[in-house]
Amino acid sequence: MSATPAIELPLQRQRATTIFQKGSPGRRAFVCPELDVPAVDPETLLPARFRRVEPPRLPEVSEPEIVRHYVGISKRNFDLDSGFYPLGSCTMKHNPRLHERAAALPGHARLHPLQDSERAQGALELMWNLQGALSEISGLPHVSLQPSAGSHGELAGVLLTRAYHEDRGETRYKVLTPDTAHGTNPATVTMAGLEVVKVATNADGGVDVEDLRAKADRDVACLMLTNPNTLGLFDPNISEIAEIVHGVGATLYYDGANLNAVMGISRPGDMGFDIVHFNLHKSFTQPHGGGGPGSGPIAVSERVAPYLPVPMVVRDESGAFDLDYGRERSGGQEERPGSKSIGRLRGFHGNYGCFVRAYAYIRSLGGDGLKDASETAVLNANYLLARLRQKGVAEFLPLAYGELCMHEFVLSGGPMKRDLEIKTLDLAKRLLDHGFHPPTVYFPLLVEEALMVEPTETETKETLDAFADAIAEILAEAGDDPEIARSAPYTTPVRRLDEVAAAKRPVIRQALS
Amino acid sequence: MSATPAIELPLQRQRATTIFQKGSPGRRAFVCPELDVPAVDPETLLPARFRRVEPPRLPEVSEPEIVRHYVGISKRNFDLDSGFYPLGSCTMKHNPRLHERAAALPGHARLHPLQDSERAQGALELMWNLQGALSEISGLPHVSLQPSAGSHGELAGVLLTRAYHEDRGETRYKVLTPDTAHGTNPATVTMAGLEVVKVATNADGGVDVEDLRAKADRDVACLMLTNPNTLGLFDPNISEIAEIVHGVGATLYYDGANLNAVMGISRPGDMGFDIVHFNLHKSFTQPHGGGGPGSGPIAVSERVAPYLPVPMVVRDESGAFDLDYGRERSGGQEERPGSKSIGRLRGFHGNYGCFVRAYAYIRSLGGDGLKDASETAVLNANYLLARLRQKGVAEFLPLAYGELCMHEFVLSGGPMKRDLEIKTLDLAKRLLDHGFHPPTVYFPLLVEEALMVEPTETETKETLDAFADAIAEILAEAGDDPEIARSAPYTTPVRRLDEVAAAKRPVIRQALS
Amino acid sequence: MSRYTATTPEDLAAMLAAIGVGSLREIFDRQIPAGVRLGRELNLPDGLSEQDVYEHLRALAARNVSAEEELSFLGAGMYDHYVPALIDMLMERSEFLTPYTPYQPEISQGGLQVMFEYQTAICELTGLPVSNASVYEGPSAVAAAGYLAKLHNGRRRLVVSAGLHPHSLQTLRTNAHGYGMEVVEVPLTTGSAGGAHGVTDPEEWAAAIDADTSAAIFAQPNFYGAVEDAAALSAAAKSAAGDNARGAPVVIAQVDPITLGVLSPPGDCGVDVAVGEGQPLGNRLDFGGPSFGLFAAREEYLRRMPGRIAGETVDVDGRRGFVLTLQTREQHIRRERATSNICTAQALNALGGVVYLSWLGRRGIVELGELLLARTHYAREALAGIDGVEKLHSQPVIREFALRLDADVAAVKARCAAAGVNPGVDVHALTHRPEDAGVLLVAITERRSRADIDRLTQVLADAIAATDRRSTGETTSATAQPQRKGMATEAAMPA
Amino acid sequence: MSRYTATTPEDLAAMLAAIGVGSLREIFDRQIPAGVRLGRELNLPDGLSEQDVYEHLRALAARNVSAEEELSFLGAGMYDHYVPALIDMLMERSEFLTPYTPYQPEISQGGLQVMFEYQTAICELTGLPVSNASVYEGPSAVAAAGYLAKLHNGRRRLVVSAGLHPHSLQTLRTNAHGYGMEVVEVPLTTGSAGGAHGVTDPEEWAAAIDADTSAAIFAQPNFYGAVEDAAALSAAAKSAAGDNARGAPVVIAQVDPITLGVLSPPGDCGVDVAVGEGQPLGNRLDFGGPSFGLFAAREEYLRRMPGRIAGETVDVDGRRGFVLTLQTREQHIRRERATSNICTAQALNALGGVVYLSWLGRRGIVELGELLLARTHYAREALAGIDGVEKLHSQPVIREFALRLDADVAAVKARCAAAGVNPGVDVHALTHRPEDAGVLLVAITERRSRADIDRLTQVLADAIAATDRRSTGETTSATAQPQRKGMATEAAMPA
Ligand SMILES: Cc1ncc(COP(=O)(O)O)c(C=O)c1O
Ligand SMILES: Cc1ncc(COP(=O)(O)O)c(C=O)c1O
Repeated sequence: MSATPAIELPLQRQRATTIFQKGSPGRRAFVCPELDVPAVDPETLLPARFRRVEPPRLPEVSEPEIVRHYVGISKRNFDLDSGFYPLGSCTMKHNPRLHERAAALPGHARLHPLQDSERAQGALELMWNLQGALSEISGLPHVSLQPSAGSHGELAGVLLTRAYHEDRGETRYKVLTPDTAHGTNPATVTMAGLEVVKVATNADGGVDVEDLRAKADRDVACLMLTNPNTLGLFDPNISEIAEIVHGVGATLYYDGANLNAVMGISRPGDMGFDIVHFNLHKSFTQPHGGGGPGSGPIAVSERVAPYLPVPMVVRDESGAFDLDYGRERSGGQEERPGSKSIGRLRGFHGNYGCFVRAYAYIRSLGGDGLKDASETAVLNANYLLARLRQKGVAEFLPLAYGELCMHEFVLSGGPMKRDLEIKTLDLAKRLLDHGFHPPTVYFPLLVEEALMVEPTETETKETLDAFADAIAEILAEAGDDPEIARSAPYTTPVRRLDEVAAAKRPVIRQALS
Repeated sequence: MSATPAIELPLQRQRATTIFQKGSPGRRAFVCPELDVPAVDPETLLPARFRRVEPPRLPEVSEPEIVRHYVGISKRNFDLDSGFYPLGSCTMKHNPRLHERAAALPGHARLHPLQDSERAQGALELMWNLQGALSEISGLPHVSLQPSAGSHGELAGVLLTRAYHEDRGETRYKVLTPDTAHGTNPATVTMAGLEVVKVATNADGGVDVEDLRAKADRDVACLMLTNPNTLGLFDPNISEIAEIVHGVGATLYYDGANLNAVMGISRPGDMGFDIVHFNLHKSFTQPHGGGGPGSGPIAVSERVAPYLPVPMVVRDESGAFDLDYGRERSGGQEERPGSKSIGRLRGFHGNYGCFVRAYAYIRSLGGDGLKDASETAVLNANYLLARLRQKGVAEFLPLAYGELCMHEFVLSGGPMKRDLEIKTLDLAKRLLDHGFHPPTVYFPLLVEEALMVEPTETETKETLDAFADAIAEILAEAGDDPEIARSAPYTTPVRRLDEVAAAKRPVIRQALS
Repeated sequence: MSRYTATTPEDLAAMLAAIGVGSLREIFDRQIPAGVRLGRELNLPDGLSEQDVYEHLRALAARNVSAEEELSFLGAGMYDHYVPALIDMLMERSEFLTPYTPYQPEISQGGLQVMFEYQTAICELTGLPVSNASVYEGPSAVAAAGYLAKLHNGRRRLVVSAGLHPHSLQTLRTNAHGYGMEVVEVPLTTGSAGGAHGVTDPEEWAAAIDADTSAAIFAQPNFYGAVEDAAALSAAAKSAAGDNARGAPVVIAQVDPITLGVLSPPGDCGVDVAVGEGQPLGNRLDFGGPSFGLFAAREEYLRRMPGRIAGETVDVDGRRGFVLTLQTREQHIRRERATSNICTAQALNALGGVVYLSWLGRRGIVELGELLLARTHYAREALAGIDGVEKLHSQPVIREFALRLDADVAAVKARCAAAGVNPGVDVHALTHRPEDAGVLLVAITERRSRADIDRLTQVLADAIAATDRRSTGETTSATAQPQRKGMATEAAMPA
Repeated sequence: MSRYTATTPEDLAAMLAAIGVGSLREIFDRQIPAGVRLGRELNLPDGLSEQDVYEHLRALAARNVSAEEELSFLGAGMYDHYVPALIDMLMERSEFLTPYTPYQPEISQGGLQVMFEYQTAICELTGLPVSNASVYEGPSAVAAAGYLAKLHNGRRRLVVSAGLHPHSLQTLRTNAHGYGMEVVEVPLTTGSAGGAHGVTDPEEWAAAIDADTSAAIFAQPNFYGAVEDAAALSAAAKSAAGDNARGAPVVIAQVDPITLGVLSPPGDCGVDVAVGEGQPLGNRLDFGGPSFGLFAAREEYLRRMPGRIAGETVDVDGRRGFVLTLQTREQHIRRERATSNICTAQALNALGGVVYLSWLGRRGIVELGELLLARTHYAREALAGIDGVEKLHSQPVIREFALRLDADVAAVKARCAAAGVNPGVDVHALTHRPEDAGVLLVAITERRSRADIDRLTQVLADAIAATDRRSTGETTSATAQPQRKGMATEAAMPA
């Protein structure tokens, strides 16, 4: 009945325009506070030879323009508060706003990192308590909150390992990692000056113990493991693995990205790990912020504890907290006598704002609640897996390894690619039209056309059902016409983007006139 | 090339589901604080005959479900931070977030209204300062901040007028309002127990002075005027009008909805008005919240001041502030001897949270800045009007009255309806597809197919140009095919809604099982 | 260009050229007569930078003692309940914070659906089938209900229980003068009367209601914290009017929504119109506003309701949607014959309300009510155990109760304040009723723990012990030990 | 069900049935060997209600003295600049706050565009053509730059000015051990040397740089607030390496972005890689993090940059869009051959940064810089006028400067604290350099007015007057008048 003009979706119609392309010369949002001190000759303040000649070509925009611009582009993002985000290995669990409120209290948010300890007792106590909780959760006695994210924690861990061996007069140069390892593991090893040696994965998706045994020699400094691993599988041979590694005097490193599977259920320290990093932005729900901030504390066993970074939070008998710089190297000088610390990894004490949130989370859930979170995460993953099977999805997207899973699972898109002629990428892009964030794709590398699904505990059964329906629908649609998925998405602010062109002639900033 | 499946817009695909339709029995977000006092027999606490039998069927949802639900439906709103909102008479100017930050400070936000005055000095000083600023802006000596919105201020004003006349032993029963008046004006008159008498509008869009003179008799209590009026025109005869009204002993009421045109330029008090209401949520940028909160302080001349509502903020010689309940009637008892106050209009002291924002605004802009705001508002309106003329729009949408305008202008859609066969409503709906909020439509009533445009001062020239382009484009499109506009919108979360059906068999709550 | 504007000199030149004027001034000169132009600058302080405005507002805030800085038991209409963090986030979202009233439903489905959900929640809470989308706040909602009664039956008398909040009573009086109605107050029972104390006197209530009574209005719980026998008051009002051909008066109850998880809903008690202050539901104190007023009624009052009402409908393609409905009641359509003059209401605050109710949930509102009952009971007994303190009445209470102190309330409050405790509201200062001298109204929200209550008990006992007795004029030395009844053996009474 | 989960008993039953297990336990029993299972509950406090967690976190916050509660002149890497309110609003928007790294560009255009804009702003500020989308923070950015140098030229030595922030120096050392590189420190000029004092010693600098020098690193302004002659340092580094066939060392500058409105940008001073702490740009103090590290470089380093980089491209329909680009540098593709191990970076904080820079704008960043220069100059002169205080150096400073106190810094700070003033950072506690005993580093942001500075001057003068002199050991009585140099005629010097 009604006339329908050609419709371009509203968000597609708005072509991307950067803030630098908006505004007009002379516009401004900032009003400078008054110059309330005597004016002084500019040359006295800063001689001309140090001075900038042309002001930086920053935007010239009014405050309303800034608000419209950023609110506008925010709408071109999908986010966790808007829908299901089963991005494997990323633990996209609900971000409680209580944490934001607490972190924004001026006593936390406007506290200078160099405030005297006596007048930052609340912050130090919070850090102390968080360290204690992380120690209990990991089953390891010592904690440093300093690392800025998971991979920074890995770097700390490998440097600790190096320091440990060096202190014993050994120069071990190999670090073993399974081929399922996350990319940060091998990258870290190299940055820490060691060499990666890959360990094979067995038919069940765990570490190939024989291969490990073969490679575990006296040159091995460390084995880096994720458990459950990136296939979502708990390695049943973990005790044996630990024995082998410890047997050759190496350390065992736990990549904590998957801790959400085992909180209150099984502890890395009890499995034999020496070093664990936590991703507070995963297991402990620090919001991801579109790519950070994160926080990557480490917990360690006694033997590597002497090498921990400085400063450490300490408590004296009176119950007062302090920062112990005792093991810190001075200015640019030599190490202090007796210090075994690897030193600092960054400025100040770590991402305290993230500590506040993680600590609020731990206090909200308590021990029970953390366990419930992990149990529900595992329940949800297994249910979604089962539901996909019920929907007949397994035929095209079989589980790569095993029967059950922990908090996430990895499907192989190989059969789908062969039988339905759509790739994992196509499935992912078509999911966008259904309003879902796709799972992690093409990781881990050893699974063909991998699809790594992590629903997390904060999702409802209804959401899991709807997601399974969408996958089934897309596969059915591909059976009819694979081209639909291959050209998806259709309803997103932009459609498939030319990544090759972007990399070939990189344009990484707005051209300015 | 690429296959394109039938696309339903993402927001259209999501059918409206209320929070009551979500969740599952037993789900919850709230965790009750611990019962830390002795348990007592329920009957002792509250006998069964007073007790609720069945709990109210509130939603049973987890916290993540609540967040997703409300974030999700928020995306089904257009808002000022997302685009141009030239809603005439509503003054949709930028809402600075500084105001939200200031209002959220616990010293403001968590201050109980019955805190002892000595311990609420900051709040009282803020109210005092705001009163002073509003007095200066309006040119009237006394201010009450109590009314909750513009129409509440009107009610206060008409009740004050009644009290004023009654105190003089007169029972005047007529209130004059021009036929361009906002609906709240006549509605208020009736609620205050008086009768509306309409005054005609002259050919220039102002008050028909002869008609006024004819109707201004000793039964007239008040003339309620908006100036500039709802046509966006400043009445050039305002002084004569004031003389006529005062000549018969009536009061002159200023509907301050259009104050944004004249701040620092012309003051109602200087024009001869006795009572002014402010809309802090318009001229002073309290965010509208999708229909409130607002705040409608009134400023009055000496002669009506004795009747102002209680309590009043007062300051003693030492500079200490207090609330003067002196003129308040006691409990439910008789009036206090000597009190002439009309009494209270609401609980406590008014919408203090709005005062904080309005005060922050006034302090940010200063006297100069307020004037600049009004000047720019008028400039923007006149420019948009001129730009529409340049675009040839005036042929179909002529200015209803006059040549220039103040902060807003009213176009008539009559020629458009006749020549292009689309109504003002159609134009408005088609604007939605262009990403603009339409102007106010079908008001004021005396303009055929009225379109009332108020750009405000915080919009850029580029935005005004884009809006003019969109109007021109729609008119051109209608020239080709009027059906397109008649069936618009197409790209909104829902399309035209059946308002008649809604009113005929009203469904005003979710059916619950 | 000043704050928030964007007109560069180039913009200005181009704009003036398009308008066809030589200067900005000319636009004004051509429209505003010289005689009414302000020939000077506004006498206001100069504009400040953002940081300076913030510092100024912060300095003002610092001169207030908020519930963040003291242990506060203030209530009497607004309460320091915990506002969950997700409400702040939602209320601050541009999409909810910045739109106008939803005049264009196609792009306002978010706000309209919130109203629809809010209405549903209020109907559920009150047990009444009809709710609007909010009015300003509590006391003016009572006045608005009085106007509805006038429109409904055209009678002249409003019979009102003295248990109504004094602000409601005062607001009703102010408005009733406009409506041309008379307000008749019915006293509460006192200690000397038979039956329950501190509630609307049933005989006086019945006696006051006659054939010209437009509405009968009471509060549940009443201002002094007492739970009224709402069903009995409603029934009495209806029968008292006798076989009035035009029907019984409209029974109006002012309710406290947060009590309705445990308290029988007005719809089950024969109430026709329930109104109330919405602040306890997820809204901040804000020194008294903004909050929202709830307004619910029986079906027959639907077309006389004030304010916005969201209704469900479908779009041209059959999709479910929401619109503002029954607009022919409203001022912008009906003008002088509108059922109310209200235009801007409290949509954002009502959003806070419905989000709060969703957060509490079906079970939570009962659990919270039970917690309030238990802690309030504990507090009342503990405080009434102090020497010089007695309960004003012994009716059940939910989260607030009145005490009579045998000491000057202002003096006691000042002493408590020095100890960082605000023990409650000095009722006489609010009601100006002579019989309320010495009455303290104490509110216990879920933010007040047992430890907090124990601290109050201690501090209040100390303060009273240190204050002249009201009744006897006797003085207790400031160093005297606080007294608990039944503990007289432990310490000698001061002379 | 506990906090944030939603599995009702009915859900659980249905889910277990679908999985084909009898209980939740079974899922774990079948996967986790009994030997590594935790046979007990975690020894952590029980979960708390939202309000209780809030109260606990608030109580902890109350035991910190933030820049809200004292007059603070702390700096040394993080600064109490004013953060405009719109940044909070934007950073709290779900759409920016809650997504992961933008792995699906079609639904992440918001975040990707922010990165692209951020990169543009950083390039403009630094005068360098290439920027990534952020690294963790300042000191680790210096270390990351060292790694880039290693990848670039494979040499072993990192020559570093002692003017670098001590945390940067320490972080670089920690990392360099991993890189297999040596850190060589070049001292600053002191009072006894000729030329400018308090800057990187030009001779030592030139002497330290040899053919095996991978990078030459300095800070601008340096840790002690002194503006370095950046152009000279860069030129010296490049020529010092001589006719090294493999080219000059990479010149790396740690810059303070907020100074770059007035200070010559690194790109104009021959710097190859500019890194720095981004906190001054619209990020809160947060007791030291999270903030962001900026990282910009010349074109030739593009493919060796660490971290995410957003690039522009088009979609299949030709629409402009953004993607993460040059991913072959990164760990998830290149693994052990990646240019860095960084994965999660600081996207949200970088958003704060670019919004701040847009808010300041082209003119504002210069105006702010000028204001900082003027107030800092005023403060430095005023403080250096106190008896017992002298400038550590006389180089130009932007918004921070070092003083040498003739008194124990800790004791002076304690006295100032009692007056509600935090006069600055005790440098020796940070550097542990013996020569830094008595050195106070004072930061002046735009939030510190002249009146604030005057108050600091008074309080510091009082505190020093009341403290034992470091150099002479002489004691001044606590009641002695504060002394200003040149004011000796007004008051007799204390004995
Ligand atoms: C298994 C695994 N390890 C390590 C990391 C790196 O953590 P981050 O991003 O915090 O550096 C990730 C992040 O995706 C991961 O999934
Ligand atoms: C001219 C005019 N008068 C009065 C009002 C009523 O103001 P409020 O909505 O604040 O009650 C309005 C609001 O739209 C208006 O435009």
